[in-house]
Amino acid sequence: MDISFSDEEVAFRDQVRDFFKQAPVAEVTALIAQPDTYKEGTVRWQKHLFAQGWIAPTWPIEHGGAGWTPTQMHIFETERVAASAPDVLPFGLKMVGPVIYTYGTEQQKQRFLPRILASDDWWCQGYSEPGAGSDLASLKTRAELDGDHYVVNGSKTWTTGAHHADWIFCLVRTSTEGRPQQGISFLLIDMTSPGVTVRPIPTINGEHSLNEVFFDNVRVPVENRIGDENKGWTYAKSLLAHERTVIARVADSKRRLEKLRQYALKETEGGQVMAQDPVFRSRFSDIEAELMALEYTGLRVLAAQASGQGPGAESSLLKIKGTEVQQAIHELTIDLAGPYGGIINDSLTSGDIGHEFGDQARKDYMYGRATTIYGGSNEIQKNITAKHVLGL
Amino acid sequence: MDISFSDEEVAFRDQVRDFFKQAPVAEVTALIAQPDTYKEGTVRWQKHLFAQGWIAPTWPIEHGGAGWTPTQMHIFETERVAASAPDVLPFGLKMVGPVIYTYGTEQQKQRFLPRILASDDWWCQGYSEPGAGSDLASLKTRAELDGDHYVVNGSKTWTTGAHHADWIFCLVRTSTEGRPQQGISFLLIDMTSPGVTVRPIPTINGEHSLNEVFFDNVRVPVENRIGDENKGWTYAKSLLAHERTVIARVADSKRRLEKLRQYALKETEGGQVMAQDPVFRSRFSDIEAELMALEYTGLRVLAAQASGQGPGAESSLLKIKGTEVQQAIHELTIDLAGPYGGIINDSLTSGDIGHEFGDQARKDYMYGRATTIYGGSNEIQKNITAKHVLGL
Amino acid sequence: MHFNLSEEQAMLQASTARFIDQQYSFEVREKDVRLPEGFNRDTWATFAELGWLSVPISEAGGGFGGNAADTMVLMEELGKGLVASPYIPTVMLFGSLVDIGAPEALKHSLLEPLIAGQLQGAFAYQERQSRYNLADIKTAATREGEGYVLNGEKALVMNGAAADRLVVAARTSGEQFDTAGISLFVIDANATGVHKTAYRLMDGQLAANIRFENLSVTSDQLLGDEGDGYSLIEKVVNSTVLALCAEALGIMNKLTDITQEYTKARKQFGAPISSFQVLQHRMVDMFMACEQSRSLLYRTVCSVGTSDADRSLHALKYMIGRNGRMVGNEAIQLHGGMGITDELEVGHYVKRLMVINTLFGDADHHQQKLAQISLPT
Amino acid sequence: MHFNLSEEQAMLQASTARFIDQQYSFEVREKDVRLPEGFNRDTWATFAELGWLSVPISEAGGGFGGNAADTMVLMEELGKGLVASPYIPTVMLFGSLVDIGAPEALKHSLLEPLIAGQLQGAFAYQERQSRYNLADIKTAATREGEGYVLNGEKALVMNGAAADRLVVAARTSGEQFDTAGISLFVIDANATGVHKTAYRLMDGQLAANIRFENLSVTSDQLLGDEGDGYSLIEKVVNSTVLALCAEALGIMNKLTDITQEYTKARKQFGAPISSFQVLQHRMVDMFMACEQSRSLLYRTVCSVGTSDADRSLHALKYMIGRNGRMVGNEAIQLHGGMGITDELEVGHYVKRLMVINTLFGDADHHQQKLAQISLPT
Repeated sequence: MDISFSDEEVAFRDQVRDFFKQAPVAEVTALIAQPDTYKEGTVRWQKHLFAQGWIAPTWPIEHGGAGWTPTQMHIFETERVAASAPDVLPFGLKMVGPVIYTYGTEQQKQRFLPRILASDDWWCQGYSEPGAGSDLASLKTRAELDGDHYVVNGSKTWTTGAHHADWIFCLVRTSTEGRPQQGISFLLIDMTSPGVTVRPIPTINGEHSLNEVFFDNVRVPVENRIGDENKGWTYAKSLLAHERTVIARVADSKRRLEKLRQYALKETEGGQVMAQDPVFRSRFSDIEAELMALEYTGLRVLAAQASGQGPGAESSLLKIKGTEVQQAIHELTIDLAGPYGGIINDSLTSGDIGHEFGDQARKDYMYGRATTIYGGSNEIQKNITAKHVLGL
Repeated sequence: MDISFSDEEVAFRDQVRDFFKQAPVAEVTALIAQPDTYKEGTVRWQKHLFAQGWIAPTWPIEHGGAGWTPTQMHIFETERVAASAPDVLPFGLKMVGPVIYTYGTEQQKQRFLPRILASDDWWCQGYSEPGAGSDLASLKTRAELDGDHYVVNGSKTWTTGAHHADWIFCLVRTSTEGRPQQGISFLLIDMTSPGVTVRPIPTINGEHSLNEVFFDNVRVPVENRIGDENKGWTYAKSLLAHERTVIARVADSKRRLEKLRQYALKETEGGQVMAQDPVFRSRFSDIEAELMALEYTGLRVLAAQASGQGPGAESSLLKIKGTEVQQAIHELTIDLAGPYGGIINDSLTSGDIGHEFGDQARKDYMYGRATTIYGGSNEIQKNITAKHVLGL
Repeated sequence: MHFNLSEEQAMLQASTARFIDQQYSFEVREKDVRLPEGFNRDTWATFAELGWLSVPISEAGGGFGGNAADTMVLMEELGKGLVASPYIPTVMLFGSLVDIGAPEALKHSLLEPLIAGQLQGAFAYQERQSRYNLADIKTAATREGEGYVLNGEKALVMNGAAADRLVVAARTSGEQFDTAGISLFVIDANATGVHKTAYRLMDGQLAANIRFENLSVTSDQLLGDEGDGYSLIEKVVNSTVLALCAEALGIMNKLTDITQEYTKARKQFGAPISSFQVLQHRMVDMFMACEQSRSLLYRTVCSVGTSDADRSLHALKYMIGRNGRMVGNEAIQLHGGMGITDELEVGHYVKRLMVINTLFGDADHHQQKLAQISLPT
Repeated sequence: MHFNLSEEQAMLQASTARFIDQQYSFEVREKDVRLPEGFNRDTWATFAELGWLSVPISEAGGGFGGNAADTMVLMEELGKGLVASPYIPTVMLFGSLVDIGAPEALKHSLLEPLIAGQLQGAFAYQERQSRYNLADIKTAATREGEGYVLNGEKALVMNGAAADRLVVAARTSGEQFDTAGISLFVIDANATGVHKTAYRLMDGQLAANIRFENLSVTSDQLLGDEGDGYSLIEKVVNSTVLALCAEALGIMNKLTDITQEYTKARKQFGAPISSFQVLQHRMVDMFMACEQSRSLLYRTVCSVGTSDADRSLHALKYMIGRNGRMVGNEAIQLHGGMGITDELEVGHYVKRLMVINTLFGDADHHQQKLAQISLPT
């Protein structure tokens, strides 16, 4: 029972802290905040990390990673959030990259990995379909072999960033025999292929990040298939547990809660700061305790990983509690904004309207509803836990 | 939309209020509070109501009832609780009595109803079995015909007051054919019959009210069967919805909440009364709002009854919310008692120990856990509502 | 004792429901709310024709003289239809203030066109710093000769963009948080010295910050007595809160209904998701949240004018805020990914519900007001 | 960074688990707790033999010198076994106070028999009116010559019935709620002038109200400096709270386990009730409540002596109180009727959990203490 860092880890932390201090955080954050320059800012930031050699810290060194331990990764994330620096996009670096270096051919590795590391390709994820959400394995987008190509027909949905993407990694049905999981293959599809169409899905926070992607007789070379035909489910599944631990976003919640605390020291009613409001205090401390616990739940998972285990079923717990905490923070923040929790700034400034964080609180609250739905809804996570952890 | 009373109803309310003012409430309450004199006090109180003609106010006049409207019944209950007067035992008066006058033979009516009204017989209910709780219809206690008697074997559990009872009304299995509900008969069994044994079940509040009742070749005359053989489920079911509205105990919760409020004005910490404690205030007002709503939910059910409808499926809502409110009051009361919430007075007085309501708060909390279990657990009520109200 | 509607109320309910059913589909609503003013003037004219604009206005004011139950019936149906209209600011706030506070001549000159659908109003009460404190007013009306000069800024004025006339709450005496010393003035929203900054709320409707720069007003623009505006505000806000709660309940019921429909139609793992027990129980929870809120709404309607009135109203706004959030969140969650798109109606209902929670005190605020009644400090 | 136990901790855990498995069935517990003192002296002797009584006592005091993690390991296992013992009052409170506060000679004369299992102790801190305020002390120790005279009454003294010696917190100066002016005295529990009224707590263990009537004490019975007792109380109470939370977590895990077992065995509607999705999710909630509590317990153990210590401890006692109630209530509910009988172990575990919630501040109390750190008034 020891949470102290080794001397090497302390030195590493200082190095990371220093890096963020020097990095162009404010500059890229401003770019990322505007829809028009979002992509530019994201790529610039990722290239900055790439130049440092830290773009894919957990990848094996042989594939261009830094080979960090889970503890180093934890230190990096903590410092990143403390510096309010942006996260990298997960689709290439955290999702398809590891699948390619684990299950891909030598040729696939050489073709795709360097461009992922350099952020030359923008990737998106094609898993969910209109009829296959929680029940992912029931997906219907089909790929039929025609010579040395697959012909892909169907559609994918909730595809974050598809409108920016160069490539999409997809689960497609190559067989209808056996259990639904058995006939699925993992394909990499060039978004510029004829027959690929992207339709924006407007979301309840008024912004555009999600899309539907349609495939109409799209020809995909067989060499773009990862691993064996009909084995795609296995490759995809290995990502899911990892995705859950990412979704928990504990460090990010800590930063948000601290920001909320600062707001509460300024927001007033009847001349009294809201930090003194009894109901606010109850709700705040309730979240705080849960988050203090969650931080250590995360460390426990990390410590298990460091000693070669997991992330296994306990990732569901992290996902559930992590997203519940996020939503509780969103709720308390929008409530703290009071009557300003319902406004849309648009082109007006906070100064014009008269409130600092109401507009952002609304966006966070609304989009934050998705956290308990995506990555396997929290209901699905509880089913998984009941079955695989409790054995019910 | 009108909740005012008619002139007749106002006059009736005054009469009821007057009756309770004159009634020996304190005397019987003291008797009922002690295990040794519990039965004596209960019977004395019921005989007092009987003398007034109010022992079975909703029974038809022809069977000895007062023929009150639901509104009159509501007025009576409100006044009774305001006067802190005891309730009557439901088993004879609210359960088996109505079954007998609705489905019984003339002979059964003449034999049993007068003794129920006069509280000369103490009844208990034999529905649940060790293996049949939520799934009541799976009951196994069997009654086999042998000439003009049934021979009953099996056992019933959670039988409140069986140790005081003269009679038990039972659901027994007379056939194993068809759906489980189809082979059940409704029998009245004399508790002094050879082969009947009562075993006390100690409960977590340290008191004795529940029992298990064993039947070992108990011979029951066929004339003690209500209605047709194998139709007992129908007769029993008609009671269940009614039982749920009784369990809600809205008027009783109002009185308890007011008592809690009074306690909070006296209980102190650090020299400040707990009524000023922020968390106490939040929890209190939360319960208060729910109860204020529930009072009107009850009135809505009542108004529907008065116009000839129900109580139907909405009785599940009353049962769920009513018991949740009761438990919330128990929880806040025991928490208000602070360190004294864990004590057992036994033969010591509150003065000896130093606290007025801690001991009672503990008993209420512990026994109150049963309210969400009995009368069809709240989970079962939600199943019923999902199916019969929402049509899911 | 009964909870039936009167014949007139039943007719009002039927006519509102018919209007929504026949003329106000979700598509129409979406088009209406995106108009520059956040509502459709033609729809408003229909409101006038149907007589809805006169419902809460007294007979002396030329209205229908409806009571709380009448307003409730209308607003609940408008909620079910997610009708985008300035009914709250123009009729419930501006109209009622004029009705109870204005001298006869002014009253008729404003309420006649209002009831006819030709005048839009708004009530400028809160300021940037006010949050939910109705007495937190810094905007000053300084005596000057026979009249006053207004200076200051009002924030979040509902319908402030489209309003022809405003009622402005300004301080003629007292300190920032005092309830005494607040006066109400009817002003022309387009007068020189009135500067508006309009923006949308998340429900698509428009609000504005309105700044007054040396705006001269005369004594006959005063509603009620000088310095005595707070009692008028309280009265009108109370009936508006009840109306908003009725609207919210309509929304909550609608959300509960469409969630049930969606889960019956949506299949996963080879079965409609409505067959999963966990989702069933949560829809039962939504149903119970609606029923309990309805009971409290009825209680509040029945308690108007009694000693239970304030307590009921605080409990109601608290419960509507809390249960409304629960119902809204569950509706989105049970719609899964579809719940977070702007293409389905569910998110739009939720957003209106969220705006209602921020009007005149949210759940936390009213919970504490309720506690203050039962456990006074 | 790791959360593994040290070799010694693992041994302690194993030996405690073995004791419960082999010698301390639920039936034994039920017999033990019904004894007149609420525990069995033979069981206590076994504790002494196994070395458990010395765990938190310093090496200077003749003990094992264990840290917070050592105590945690022991207490969690005792919790799982629902062991009825005066470990908290005798060792964690009385023993630790003597260990850190008593002059050498007194210390050894008390701790040696204590560690050998031959001396029972108790800490008389709270009074009838104190609730959770540790400084709410009216009992007076008045200077008289070389010594003091004690007058007043202490309430709810855990193990007050069986204790041979008591540490009494009395006021030597200051006003009722002052932290300054509190002094601690070791006294003979059977001296003339000490009057006990014993009663049971709902977990079966015994407490007593103890009245002091002109009880003379000498200066060498004083622990620490006169008037400076509060800092000792805080220190010892903090480590005791941590120990109680570890015990509670053991209980919560046990309740979660037996509930899972029960629902797997219990059949209704032709299936084990563990197959119903609603119950599955609720058992997942119980599991998560335990895991989150465990994380916070580990955090608190790791934070001892750091700036995070107080904050962690308040958060922990709050979460254990709140999650413990949830787990206890759900355990009873999922056991159905069986949950409310005294025949199954489930109710007994719940009752001990409830008593722990009332010791040194319940969930609501510590939630507010936590808020006071993050949002100081």
